Amino acid sequence: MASMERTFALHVPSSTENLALIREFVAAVGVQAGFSPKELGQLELAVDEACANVIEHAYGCDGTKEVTVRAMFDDDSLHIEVIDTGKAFDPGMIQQVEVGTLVSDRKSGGLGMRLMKSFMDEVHYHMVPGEKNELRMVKRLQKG
Amino acid sequence: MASMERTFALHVPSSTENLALIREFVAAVGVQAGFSPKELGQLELAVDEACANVIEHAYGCDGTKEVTVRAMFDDDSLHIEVIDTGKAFDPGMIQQVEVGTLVSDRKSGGLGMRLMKSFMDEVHYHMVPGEKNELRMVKRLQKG
Amino acid sequence: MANPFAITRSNEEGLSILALDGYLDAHTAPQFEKAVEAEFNAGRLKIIVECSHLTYISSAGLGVFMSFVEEIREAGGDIKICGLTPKVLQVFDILGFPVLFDIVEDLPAAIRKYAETPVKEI
Amino acid sequence: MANPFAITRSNEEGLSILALDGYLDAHTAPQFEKAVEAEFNAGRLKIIVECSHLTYISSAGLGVFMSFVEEIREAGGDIKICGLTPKVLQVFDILGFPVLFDIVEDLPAAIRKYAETPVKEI
Ligand SMILES: Nc1ncnc2c1ncn2[C@@H]1O[C@H](COP(=O)(O)OP(=O)(O)O)[C@@H](O)[C@H]1O
Ligand SMILES: Nc1ncnc2c1ncn2[C@@H]1O[C@H](COP(=O)(O)OP(=O)(O)O)[C@@H](O)[C@H]1O
Repeated sequence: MASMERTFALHVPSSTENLALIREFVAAVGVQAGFSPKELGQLELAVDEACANVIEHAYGCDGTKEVTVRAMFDDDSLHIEVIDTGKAFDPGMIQQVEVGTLVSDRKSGGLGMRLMKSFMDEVHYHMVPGEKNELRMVKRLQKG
Repeated sequence: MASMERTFALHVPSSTENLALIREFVAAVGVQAGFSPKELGQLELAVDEACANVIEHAYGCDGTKEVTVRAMFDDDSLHIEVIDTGKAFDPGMIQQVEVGTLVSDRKSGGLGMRLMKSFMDEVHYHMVPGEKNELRMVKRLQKG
Repeated sequence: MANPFAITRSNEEGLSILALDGYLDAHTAPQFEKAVEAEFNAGRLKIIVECSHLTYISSAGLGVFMSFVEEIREAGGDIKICGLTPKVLQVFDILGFPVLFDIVEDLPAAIRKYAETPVKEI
Repeated sequence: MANPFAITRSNEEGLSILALDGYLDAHTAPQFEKAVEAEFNAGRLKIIVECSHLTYISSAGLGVFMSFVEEIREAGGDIKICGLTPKVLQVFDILGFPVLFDIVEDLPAAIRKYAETPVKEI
């Protein structure tokens, strides 16, 4: 089978209400790409975390903005882009704190980026100041 | 509650494999708009029929093109647009044949547009030659 | 997701039962069409389509019923439909299928229907 | 769709059981947070979170466990977790939650765990 690229995109208002639809979208694309049920769970989670961060941090919970999720796959891998037009940030400045420390400090957050990195093969932020913020993630297909 | 418009969009390759995702998308938007389970079934069907027609007729089953579904709702109604860049057609030239006649003639098709019109309050085609074909449908919310 | 549509075949009192599970749309209708065609070609003409696990139907699925039923009736058989959920039933209803097909509550009712009226007269 | 997440409260042998159903994400986590807070405020400190019908969890849901457990343990209680499906368990696992929380097979095991080790030592 030739390596044919397939492209999907979803645009939704920046409300946590839409995270469930975002996960359904990612799961539907992931099934077609050929991921296992376990890997689909990982994909859904990584994209959910990325979009939840956009809604909470980039848009400061303003539900009237837009979140875009683009997905492309070929025989080798699935590429995901999460795009927003909210506040940029410097991911290099975010310290990853141990879960044990988060618990001692009674923190309820700080796990999202760790989960994305755990479950995706590549995670890159790409900010275009004043225009958009883009998070690109790649998950490779296991050849079996 | 003020009438706030919410906009969603989905872009998928023009393959029948994606009809299920299109229905999930429409159902998720329809739930937020406030439609009943029965009405959600009607919405899913109308949009599925529209997209199946695009895939089969406008694109001649070429799975490498794109189908776009846009959805907007406010307190009064849900607006759906199905957009393709395939062959245009003249909906006024399509004759609606009775189901009994279709059965006698052993036809397997001819029900799609009838279903859209039955379940949506408005159905309009809008063709921009050489650019795109747009099918606009409206379903009004029952005030209870 | 992996198996969005499935058909289970069985026999009861000389009737062919096709139980549908999942959704029947333009993507999965060809599978249903093949199944009905296989019954017809094997001369199993008294068909019951059991739909209690059918979650969705679009015109592509309805088209399979429309395109086969005349031929099957001419050969002395029929397609009787049972177990439709309200969501799916409203689609059959709005198109006037109840005039053209025997649509009954459940499998026992479909079996009884074959005893009463082997071929629907329309 | 109408009710994507629900919590059912019950009591068994002086333990507070919160059974989760549906998905626990940034949208539904506040509901779970309120439920845990209500147990804490009512002095019902021996909590079991039963997850056999939990279909999904994201960091927003995990954050509820993280932010409450210290306070509950200092007051002599605990949060024990049971019934995780493989899909949900892999999220707890990859973050190292099994070191920080008692995670057991099912409800009877969670009840036994309270008899053995009322408060997890970490
Ligand atoms: N898309 C984003 N826009 C702005 N800031 C972000 C974004 N994603 C993450 N951050 C910052 O990085 C921090 C860590 O993110 P994360 O690991 O997901 O944990 P949490 O979101 O629970 O705080 C956030 O608290 C926030 O300051
Ligand atoms: N999007 C479209 N592009 C081109 N032709 C179309 C489109 N939608 C419908 N048609 C034409 O209208 C006819 C009737 O459509 P429909 O009622 O949906 O039944 P069916 O698709 O089963 O034939 C089709 O056979 C086709 O010729």
